[in-house]
Amino acid sequence: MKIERNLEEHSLYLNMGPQHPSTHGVLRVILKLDGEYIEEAEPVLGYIHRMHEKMGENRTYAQYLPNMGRVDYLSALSYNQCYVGAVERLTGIAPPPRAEYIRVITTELNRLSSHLLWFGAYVLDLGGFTPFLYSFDDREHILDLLESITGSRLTYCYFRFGGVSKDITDDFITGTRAFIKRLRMHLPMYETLVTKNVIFINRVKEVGIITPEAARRYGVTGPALRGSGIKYDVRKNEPYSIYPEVDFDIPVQDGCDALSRYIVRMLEMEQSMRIIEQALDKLPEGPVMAPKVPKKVKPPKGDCYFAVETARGDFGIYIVSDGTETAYRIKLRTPGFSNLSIFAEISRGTLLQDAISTMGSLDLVIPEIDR
Amino acid sequence: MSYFGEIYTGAVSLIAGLGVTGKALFQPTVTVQYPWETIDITPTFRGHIELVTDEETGNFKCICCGLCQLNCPSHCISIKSSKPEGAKKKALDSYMLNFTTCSLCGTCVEGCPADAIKFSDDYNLAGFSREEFYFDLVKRAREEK
Amino acid sequence: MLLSKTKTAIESIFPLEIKEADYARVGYHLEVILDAEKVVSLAKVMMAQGFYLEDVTAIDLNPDMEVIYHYAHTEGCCRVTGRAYTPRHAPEVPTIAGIYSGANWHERETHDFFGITFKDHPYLVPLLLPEDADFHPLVKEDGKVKQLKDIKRAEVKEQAGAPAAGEGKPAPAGGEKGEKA
Amino acid sequence: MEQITTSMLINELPRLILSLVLVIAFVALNALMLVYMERKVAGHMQKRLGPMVVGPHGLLQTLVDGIKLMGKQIINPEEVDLPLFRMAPILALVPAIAVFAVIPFSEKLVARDLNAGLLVVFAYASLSVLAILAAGWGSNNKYGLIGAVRSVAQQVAYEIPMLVSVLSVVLLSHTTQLTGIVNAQKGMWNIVYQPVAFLIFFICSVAETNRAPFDLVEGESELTAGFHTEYSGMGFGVFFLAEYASMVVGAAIATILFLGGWNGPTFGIGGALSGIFPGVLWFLIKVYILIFIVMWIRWTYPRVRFDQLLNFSWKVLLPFSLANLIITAVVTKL
Repeated sequence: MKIERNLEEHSLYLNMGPQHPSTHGVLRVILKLDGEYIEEAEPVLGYIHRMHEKMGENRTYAQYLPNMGRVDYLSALSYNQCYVGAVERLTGIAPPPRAEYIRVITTELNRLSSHLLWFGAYVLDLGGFTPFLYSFDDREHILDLLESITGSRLTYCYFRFGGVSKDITDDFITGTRAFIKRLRMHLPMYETLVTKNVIFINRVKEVGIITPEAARRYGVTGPALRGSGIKYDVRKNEPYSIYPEVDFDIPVQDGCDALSRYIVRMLEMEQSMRIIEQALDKLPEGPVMAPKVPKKVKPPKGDCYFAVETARGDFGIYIVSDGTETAYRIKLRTPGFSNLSIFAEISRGTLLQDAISTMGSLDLVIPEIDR
Repeated sequence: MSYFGEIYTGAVSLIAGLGVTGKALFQPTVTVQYPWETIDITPTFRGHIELVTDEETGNFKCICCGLCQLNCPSHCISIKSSKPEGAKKKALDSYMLNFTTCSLCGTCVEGCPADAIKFSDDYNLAGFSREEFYFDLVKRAREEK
Repeated sequence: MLLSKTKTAIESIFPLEIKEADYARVGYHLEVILDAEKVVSLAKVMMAQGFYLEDVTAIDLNPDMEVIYHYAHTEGCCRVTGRAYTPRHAPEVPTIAGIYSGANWHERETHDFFGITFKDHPYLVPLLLPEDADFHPLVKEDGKVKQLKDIKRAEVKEQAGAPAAGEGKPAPAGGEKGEKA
Repeated sequence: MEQITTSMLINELPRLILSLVLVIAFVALNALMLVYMERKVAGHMQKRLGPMVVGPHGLLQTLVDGIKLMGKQIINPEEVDLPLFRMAPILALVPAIAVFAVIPFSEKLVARDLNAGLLVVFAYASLSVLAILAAGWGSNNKYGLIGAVRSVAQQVAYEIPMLVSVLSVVLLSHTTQLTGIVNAQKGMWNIVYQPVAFLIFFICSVAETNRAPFDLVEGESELTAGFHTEYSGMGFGVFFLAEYASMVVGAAIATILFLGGWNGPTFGIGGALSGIFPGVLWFLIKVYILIFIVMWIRWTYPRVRFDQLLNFSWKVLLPFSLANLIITAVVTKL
């Protein structure tokens, strides 16, 4: 793991980050290069570490909710969902069905926005500037939609124990349907511009190979795992919320390379749109908050684990309650942490430019890794 | 694939890509020239908080219960109130919001039993020093009047 | 099926330590409570059964810290939680980084937060904290640290009351319809 | 060879100075315009507007940017090789300007009509790699160094197919004098006879000017800014100027070699159009269309990988250009 510096060798030590265009935030990677080939890579974390787990021990359950939007700012609603799910499991509060539907609709919209941003940023990493702005143009519509419901554009704090804070409006529903129509029209354009582009394919094909065996050793999840041919998605394997009631597929590619991970995410966008459409069709009437939610949530003693599928993989929260208003211990199992830990192994022996496309294909969000 | 086939498909994909951007060149732009043009803020926008005044009496609706202060995860609200002699209710002396640590979560507004605070739609916030973001909401509300 | 297969596999090595948990309430199926030395053999069993490591973490308790290993499977729904105890004043657990490469970082993180030494860890230096950090943020202050019984569900009563007592309660995870399936 | 005499020098001096001033003015003006054009093209391709604030439609934006760059402090980082570090930007700009000495804008508008003009162009063009190497090595920066080393390999790889493709044009027109080559295209432009050579030349000239998708020398996503990472203020500005100047050179040479230079379209229905504009304007129109295509390409594609860049040159461009040369040679001899 550690790079030992040996001045006798003819190796070049390159410090990539913490301020670097392709490390998406403040990740630092120490690279040992032989020419442009990477001999060793050592990611150095912690530049944006905020000790979210300690905050969980000092805040009441309700006060900790806003933190969830900040752990992974790109799929904040998945984190909201995981946290309220864990507390609900611990306390036994049951949200009404309409609230569950709204949760899934908004979370999937959030997943779409996360994947769109990743798509743009990934092509930007590979040097293509224009697709970035096209995907941002589309993403902006999702942000507008979610803003009209949640009141914020990025760090949503929308779910509550036992429901959601606000009912969705008819404008939101028509807006969402219109957006899905629009995105369906735009996805083929992305395909022409990027997916089929020969330069792009050459940059990502057979780059950053994650074998299924290595993926399991490192605990890689999410699209990165599904790009290695393993059909694992918490939404299917361990269904929560209303996912069993909607019909969707888990896209899997078995190339194990960056291209497979790319294609998995592009296909997932279509599946997210399917989920949203079905949920909108089936959306039941009724309240959006459970009737008897105590003002002060005070779960009984005990522990519980709750996992959801975020845009980047399997996110789990482990809460240990001592029967008071604050949790005794909150552990956040973030997908990016495990996904990044494999980077040192898969980038060994590749070119510097391959390391960039490998890192981009893992879809890293540094605040979520550093927590 | 054969050598020539690869070159051919590659060239076709490149030309198709040029087609996409070339088409975009003649499509309308989506830029909003910000300081001169603005877009409407959604009614649900969560800006910093403001005090609500009762339309009938013209007083603040705040009952000085201190729940917002208690609920705030970042401890950015501090209220001072006093009970003037003879009055039935407590009166608000100052309502300080330390906007530098506020995360705009809205816990205060949700927890308010008297609906006495609301979100403003002010998104043009800029200042030269930290102190400019220690808002005295009582003063702000009076100035607005 | 996956569950029973896993259970048999773990039982063959840890017949006394394994316990079945109520998934709908706690979110995992099996719980294995071990001596600190045995975490490696549990990791070996889990690796052989095709599990992946979710995370390694700990809880600060008096007198023994609890080290927790979460395992999950990719081919179905089966979560296993391993628990090991190590004295609070000198916490030490063998590393499983040799079996699960991903544990390397998780153990470094746990070392950062709790000061737990992972024996034979290849590179146990701060990961998330600064390199010269000499504090462990998640170690509780003396007055705040609790004992194991303070955070455990009151299970004795429930077991005495048989399943009827459990069902009589307002369905704990009623909202999570999927989990019943 | 004529004997150079003092009287000749005195006669030539005003002309030389005039040419120099005009060329430098042209290069500077072009850079201002092209940067503006680049930003507008990029903006509209990305559904944006580009610069809009300074001047009508942001016309004066690049001028203001230039003034800003000049006002910036020039920083010499510690432990740079100072002579090399400071010389590199000038070394990049000078050859790009010097090339204009032989480029004919029209039949008469040429500073020096050498009979080996084509050779001079390539001699100067290959100097640019030296500047990049000096900048990368001199700035004592690892990103810069990697960028510089990439640049050398890239230039070597792309110069050969470029020269080979140009040779087939020389075979057609029997001269290396640039005006001669243009005059040989009076009837029909070379692009019609040599489409493959044109394509190869065009790709190579994009690669030679280090423009995307071949901008590995600066490749900002892995090398932050490559060879000019450490440059500030006008040091960076001069590199920028040189890049746009060599872009014009590349387009101008392509126009001269393949698109009939200052000749209007004399074939087909285009024949009627030929007289509308003077030769200079025809020349500039063609140059700017080519530059627009270069920009269009830049804002469409991702960056190629380094080994693939070299493979593309050695395995595709070189064989094709050689085959093209042989076929041309055989056909012209028939």
